[in-house]
Amino acid sequence: ADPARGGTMNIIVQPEPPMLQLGLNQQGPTQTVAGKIYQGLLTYDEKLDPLPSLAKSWTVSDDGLTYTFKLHENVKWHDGKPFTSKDVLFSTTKFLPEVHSRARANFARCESITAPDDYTVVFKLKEPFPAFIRAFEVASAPMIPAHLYEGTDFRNNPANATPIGTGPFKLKEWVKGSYIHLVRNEDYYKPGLPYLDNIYFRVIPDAASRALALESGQVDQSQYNDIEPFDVARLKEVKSLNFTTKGYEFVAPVSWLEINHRVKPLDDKRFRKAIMYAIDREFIRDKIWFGLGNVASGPFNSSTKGFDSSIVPYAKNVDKAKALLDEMGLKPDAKGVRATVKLMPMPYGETWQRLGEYLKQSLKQVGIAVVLESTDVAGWVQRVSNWDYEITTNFTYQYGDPALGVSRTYVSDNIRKGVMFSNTMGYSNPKVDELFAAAAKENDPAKRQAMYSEVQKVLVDDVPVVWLLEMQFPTFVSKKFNNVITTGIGVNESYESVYLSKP
Amino acid sequence: MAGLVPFLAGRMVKAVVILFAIVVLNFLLVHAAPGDPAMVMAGEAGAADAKFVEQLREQFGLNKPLHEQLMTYVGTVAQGDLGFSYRQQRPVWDLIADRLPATLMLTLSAFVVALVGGILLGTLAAINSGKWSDSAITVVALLAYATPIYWVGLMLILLFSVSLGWLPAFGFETVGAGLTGLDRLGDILAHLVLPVFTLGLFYMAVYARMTRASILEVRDMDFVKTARAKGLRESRIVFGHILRNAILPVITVAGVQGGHLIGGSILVETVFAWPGIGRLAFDAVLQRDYQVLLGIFFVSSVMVIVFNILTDLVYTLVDPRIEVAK
Amino acid sequence: MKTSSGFWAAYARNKGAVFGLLIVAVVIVLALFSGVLFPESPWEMVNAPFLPPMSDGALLGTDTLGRDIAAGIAHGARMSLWIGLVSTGVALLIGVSLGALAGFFGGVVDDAIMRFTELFQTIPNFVLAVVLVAIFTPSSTSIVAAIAIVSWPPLARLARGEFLSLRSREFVQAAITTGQSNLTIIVRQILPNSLSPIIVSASLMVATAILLESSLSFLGLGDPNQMSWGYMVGAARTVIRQAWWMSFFPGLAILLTVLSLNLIGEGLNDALNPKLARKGR
Amino acid sequence: MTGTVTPFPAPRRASAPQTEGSAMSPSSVATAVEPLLDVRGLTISLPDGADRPYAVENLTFTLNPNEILCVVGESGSGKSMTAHATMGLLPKPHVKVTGGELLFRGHNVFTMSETEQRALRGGRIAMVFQEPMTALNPLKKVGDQIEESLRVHTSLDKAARAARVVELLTQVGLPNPADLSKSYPFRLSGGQRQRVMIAMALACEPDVLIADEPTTALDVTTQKQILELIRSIQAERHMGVMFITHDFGVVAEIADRVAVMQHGKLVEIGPARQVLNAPTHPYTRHLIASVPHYIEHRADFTKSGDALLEARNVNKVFNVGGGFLRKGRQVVAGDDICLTIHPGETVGLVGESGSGKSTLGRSIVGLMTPNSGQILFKGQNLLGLKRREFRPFRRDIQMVFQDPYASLNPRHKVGDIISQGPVAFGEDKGKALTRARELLQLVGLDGSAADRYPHQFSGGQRQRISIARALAMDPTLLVADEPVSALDVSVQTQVLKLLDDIRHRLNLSMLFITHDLRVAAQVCDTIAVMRRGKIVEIGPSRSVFGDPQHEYTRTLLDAIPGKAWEIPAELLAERAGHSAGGHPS
Ligand SMILES: Nc1ncnc2c1ncn2[C@@H]1O[C@H](COP(=O)(O)OP(=O)(O)OP(=O)(O)O)[C@@H](O)[C@H]1O
Ligand SMILES: Nc1ncnc2c1ncn2[C@@H]1O[C@H](COP(=O)(O)OP(=O)(O)OP(=O)(O)O)[C@@H](O)[C@H]1O
Ligand SMILES: [Mg+2]
Ligand SMILES: [Mg+2]
Ligand code: NI
Repeated sequence: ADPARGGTMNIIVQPEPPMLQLGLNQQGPTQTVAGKIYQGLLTYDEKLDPLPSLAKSWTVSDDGLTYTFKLHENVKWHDGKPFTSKDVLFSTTKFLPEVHSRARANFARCESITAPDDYTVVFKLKEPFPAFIRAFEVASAPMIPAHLYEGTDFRNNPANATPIGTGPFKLKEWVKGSYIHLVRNEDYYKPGLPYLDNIYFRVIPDAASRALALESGQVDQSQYNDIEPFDVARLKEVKSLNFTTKGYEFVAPVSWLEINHRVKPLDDKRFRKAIMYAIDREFIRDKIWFGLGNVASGPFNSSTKGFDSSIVPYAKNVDKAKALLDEMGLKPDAKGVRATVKLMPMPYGETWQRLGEYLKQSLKQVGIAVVLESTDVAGWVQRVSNWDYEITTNFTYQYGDPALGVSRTYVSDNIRKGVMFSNTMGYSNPKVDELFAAAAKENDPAKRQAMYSEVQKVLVDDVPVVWLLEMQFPTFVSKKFNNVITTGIGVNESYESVYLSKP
Repeated sequence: MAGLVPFLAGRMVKAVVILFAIVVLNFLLVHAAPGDPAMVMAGEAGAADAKFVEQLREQFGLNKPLHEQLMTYVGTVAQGDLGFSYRQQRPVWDLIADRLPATLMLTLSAFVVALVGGILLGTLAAINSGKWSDSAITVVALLAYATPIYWVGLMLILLFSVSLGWLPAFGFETVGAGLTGLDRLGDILAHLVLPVFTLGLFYMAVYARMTRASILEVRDMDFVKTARAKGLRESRIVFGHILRNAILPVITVAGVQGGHLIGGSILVETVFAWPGIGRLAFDAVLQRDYQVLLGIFFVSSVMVIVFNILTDLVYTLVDPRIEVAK
Repeated sequence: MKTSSGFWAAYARNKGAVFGLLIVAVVIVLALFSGVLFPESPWEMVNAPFLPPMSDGALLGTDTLGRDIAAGIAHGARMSLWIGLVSTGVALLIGVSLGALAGFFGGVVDDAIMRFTELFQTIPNFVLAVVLVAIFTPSSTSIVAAIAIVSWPPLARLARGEFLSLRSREFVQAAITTGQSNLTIIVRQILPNSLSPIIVSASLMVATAILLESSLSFLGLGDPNQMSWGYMVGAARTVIRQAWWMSFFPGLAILLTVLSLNLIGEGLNDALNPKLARKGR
Repeated sequence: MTGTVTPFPAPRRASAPQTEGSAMSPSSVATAVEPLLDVRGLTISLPDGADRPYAVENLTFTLNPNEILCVVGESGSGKSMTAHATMGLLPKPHVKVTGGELLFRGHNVFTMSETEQRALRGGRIAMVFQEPMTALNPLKKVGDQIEESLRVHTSLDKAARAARVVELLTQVGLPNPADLSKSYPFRLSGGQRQRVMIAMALACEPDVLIADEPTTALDVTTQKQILELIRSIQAERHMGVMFITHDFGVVAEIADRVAVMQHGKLVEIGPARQVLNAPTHPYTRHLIASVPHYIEHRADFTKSGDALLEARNVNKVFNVGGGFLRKGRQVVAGDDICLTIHPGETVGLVGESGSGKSTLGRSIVGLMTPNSGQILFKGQNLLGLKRREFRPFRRDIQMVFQDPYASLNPRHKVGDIISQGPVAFGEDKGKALTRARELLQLVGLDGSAADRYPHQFSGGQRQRISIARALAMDPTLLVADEPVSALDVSVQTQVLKLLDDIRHRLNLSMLFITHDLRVAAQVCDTIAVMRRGKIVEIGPSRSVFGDPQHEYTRTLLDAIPGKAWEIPAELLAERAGHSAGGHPS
């Protein structure tokens, strides 16, 4: 069928985003909704190679230091003002460095950012940083209207409540606790686009309710964790729905058991290896995540640049685990307990809770007794970031490039108390630090790959964390809609080319 | 009711004192928890550096000493301002006001259904006491009383939405249907049926049991004998004499529970994705959105107090012995 | 006062109450012997996940991780009863002490205690319980504490009422005129006489506490180290459509237990309150 | 249903000989005049587990027009059950009429349809209950409650009904009937409520009025008015009145005929003069002998030594109904009270309900603190003493309470109850228990009673236990607050005798509080009359009763029912021979 204008799409959003100003908040739901309102300079395909967005073309100098972007010329903000390089400069030099921690780190690498004309922007780096090209996706560097924010208190700007972007959809109405209504941007710079007239994001707090809503056709799309893994198999059978796990290549999360190296006997890599051997990650994937995901071989997600496919993942081996513990001198006591550890599952839903329960039982088999601790999100963040834990579960996004999303977990200069998603384990290996630092500024792809391969081998032997799965998120989309998941950004895309099949 | 004004004034003073105590108590309680909203936002953003968290703290006023925060908070509440949710970037009152109608609609409907249904069923059971209809009502009431409310909700969804497809299962209205006027009302009512029934069922059971017990108590009283001695019809004795007296304790309990329905609706709002205050409260707990949480506590306490005052007023209407004021 | 045989006769006249007692006895036996009946930990993944009831080796089926539902119910009985009993005990301790003081001393003491009680009654109690558990992180202790904290005010009011009316009863005045101390009067004279209604409401409160715990678990605020019925329903509600048995059986266990406790409460009420017992039912 | 009201124009007293004759041979009544009610072999059975199988057994009597039939008998004898059966008001379903018939003007009420019975109820047969406080619906205006009756049984329109309500209220002697009809019951006094009940009963001009102890809950003065009201209305309308009471004074005052019941059986029936003055059945004789006699001829008390207790200018004001931000009503319960009690003296405190008798008694034992004044015990002021300082005096001053059912802790054994006081004062538990047994014997119970619980005793026995408890402390002063008001007359006599006996034996002083002047006359050396918190007259019994000085005292004495009737001397002699605890049944 040919794309035709018209139609309304209902998408689940859960939890409800706190706000839609993407520069100020980058929670998952915010990205999914605001990704239709705001835009970045680039977007990325499934291989994570850049695609044009607000920038229609770009060049990188051979020394890897100068990035020049050409902007589309007829782009307008939702309030009718033209989008120019002034807005890019404002966003990348003032707004984002002030409020967006990832962008702050990326643009801090620039020696200068300049705009030779209204539609050209030039980034000059202090030293080579090949990952820089992957820092321009809508959530990493959303473009913010300078005319509304220049010279204001960004966080308390009244415009935050009425986001103005350049995207194909505009915010019409937000009934808190109920739905967010986006309407077609009639002045979108690509003629004829978007196709859809309306997008409703519906807040449905209960997981079972979400599955039913999808099934009954009340909503057309779910993403990320909206559908609990056990519902996935059933929903896959529903005739009216398409199922995919694509579109998450950019975030590419890897989950793991985060281990506090400051606590004995967790500081001993034999102990961590024993844990690795004690658990059956296939079981975890199949029975807890219901087949969603792949066993992670090491720190890199296989879709992240620099992944080394030659690494063999650990396999369950209770004898090896016991041998390692014996070697450490941890003998079972009368009850068969060699050591007791506290596990605080991530409070992000029931699946993680189930995982905690599974781990408790598995580790019991090798003589490690586990006490489960429970927290809520706030308590969890506080305790993990302040190193007040023994073992927890966690996952992070890799943002396409090891320099953007992997190294932060393992390098020792990122051991920062009070900061979440840093090296909260307290793992420190000079070799690893060195390899990550060198690889980040290596322009030669082959050399870079070699360094990344080596760092992966070192890490897999050190087991700073016990990797679990390369996580996959299920996306269900009603078969009525086409062109939905097209890039590595997936559901956070602008949906400019999504269209409704004529019945 | 000449005494109404001083009565209300007295109650107001008392209410203010209680509310003040509640504000302080809640504030301290909530702040006793580990973690703060800045932490949560940092956690949910997926990446955060120290500057980010610091900025948030400063913006939320979390870097000030606790007693100062308390003073500030009490001060603003005294001015009728429930504060600002930085997390949600909106004034707390706006957030609550958005959700309040849905919750009120749910809880008040459930309340009315429960009260009317409960009193009717209880009366029916009491006047047929010892017969099968009494036993049936008693058993059903007991079951409703003993079943977890969320379980009832899930079962109803399974039956009426999934299997039979008669009623919508989630939300407040059909989103984007563009309905207006009566159609919209009908749509909302259809959405209301299951949650109201779920929430109301439990309370209906409570009131039915209370009414029954109360009638059995009252029907042995002397004045009922007097009414019989007058040669009145049984129906007149039941409705004109017994029920009116028997209903007093039900009113008292209902008055207390009416105010507490907001709390009870958390579960129902979760199961039915009802965009109400209970759900807002639960989310606020998890997100440590202090300002919102305190606001909800405040509003629901006010509800309880209002309900109590209303109960007392109703009581004086029904029972001439209680005088509003001297 | 009734003799104990009279008590049992009055109690046994209520058939529902006998039924309730029977069920609760079964639950208690289940709780006591859960370790013998199901020696494996209820968390143990003993079988394939999602086995329906009556399949081999799993009488009531297995859950999403292949844990035995029957084992969970047996072990969960322990937790549910424990939470119910302990939190009721704590609530009784707080409520009856405060109520007794308020009712016995009256005046300023009464006023202060009742205002304090009112404060707790003004905050919607389920919200308060949720907040308390969330804040102090879910564990059996925090759950018990939260349930007790939201449950004591009615008991305090009840005890106060009883003490208030008993305080002016002549046998209490006689105790005062014979020079007995306040403590003796409270504990020896008044308390035993106020016990009947308190026992009745306590038995009902156990039921309410079990329900409350299950509701907290439903919201994911249960103790992660303890198998409880509330947890089982809460964990299984999401798969209710694929696997009805996972939430059905523990739900049924809650329902039956709560129902039985209510029936027992009614039976006790009939037996301890002879005026009501005579009434037709 | 049964046609028009048939008036019997003969004057009340004139019909007496006729009925007197009929009582001898009931069958002859039918020929002379048709009885209104003819009860034949009425048997009412009680449910299993009750104290006896039948509430009423094989009861036969008639009620004629234009007469007052008094039904007497002790508590539980089946008086109320008879009345309720007549009205069709037996507590369904467990109490049932299982035998006999009840004819109203010749029609058997028990075989009538429910509709017919309803028309009878409140229309032809009306009833007044004992407890005026609870017999009216608290939530309905009294006028409406009366009107309801009219609505059911007459075809009057609204205005006519309203007029009739006012007329009825006027008839029963209520002030401001128009306003009063719009009042709620709680605003009326007990006497007023009982008048409303009577108005309600009279609303449809019934043929039969059944009054179940209508004055028992009222003060003597009020009782007098109500009795007069009932008698005048009865005479005016020639009704048949069945008047249930246990008070022989009341019987002597109003009865034409008397029926005596015991344990559900009718033991004697006959004209009032005959039953009162020449009772034949031993039970009737026993009852009459127990009636407290108006003036006992006792020796004057001679005061000796210093006053044991002296109350000086005691004042007590209660604030009722006050609250937060509200001022309540003030009730004066003690107004400048002065009173002395000498060793060995019994001072009687009499007066009507609410006059402040208990307040004074309780102030003396330290259960209540007056606002001002002094209470000197052996010269030491008890007021203003702290709890701890008061404690030594507890041994000297003890109290006996009114309600034998409420004054003993139901959860403690009798022995414990008696010994708790001494134990609290440091006595050895075993010794105290031994002493308790001795005391039980002293008050006429078996020592083994110590091992039983209070509920295993009758009212009279419990009151003995209460007395033993007070005595266990070896008091010198006993405050007895209406110690016999809750007891049946025969038991009352026994307890009074016991008190009198003990006080002589132990040389106790006593403050005896009662509202029954006849009782006071029997035991007190000195009488103090109280009214609205004030002692209006105080003096030796003989002079207060024989030559009352204060107007109010005279009113009180005047209100005592049945003064004209003297208990037959032979029965008084019999009474002297009664031993404590003995009972002819
Ligand atoms: N509702 C009832 N159920 C069972 N037995 C009853 C009931 N009411 C009264 N009785 C019993 O019936 C008998 C007669 O009671 P009734 O009330 O007629 O006595 P009474 O002569 O009116 O006594 P009183 O002077 O105390 O009013 C008593 O033995 C009493 O215990
Ligand atoms: N604790 C109290 N609080 C308020 N008012 C009281 C209290 N006790 C007694 N009164 C009032 O004081 C007045 C005198 O009461 P008191 O009990 O002394 O009367 P009484 O002469 O013993 O009457 P009765 O014969 O009814 O026992 C009454 O009007 C009563 O309502
Ligand atoms: Mg009676
Ligand atoms: Mg008194
Ligand atoms: Ni005798």
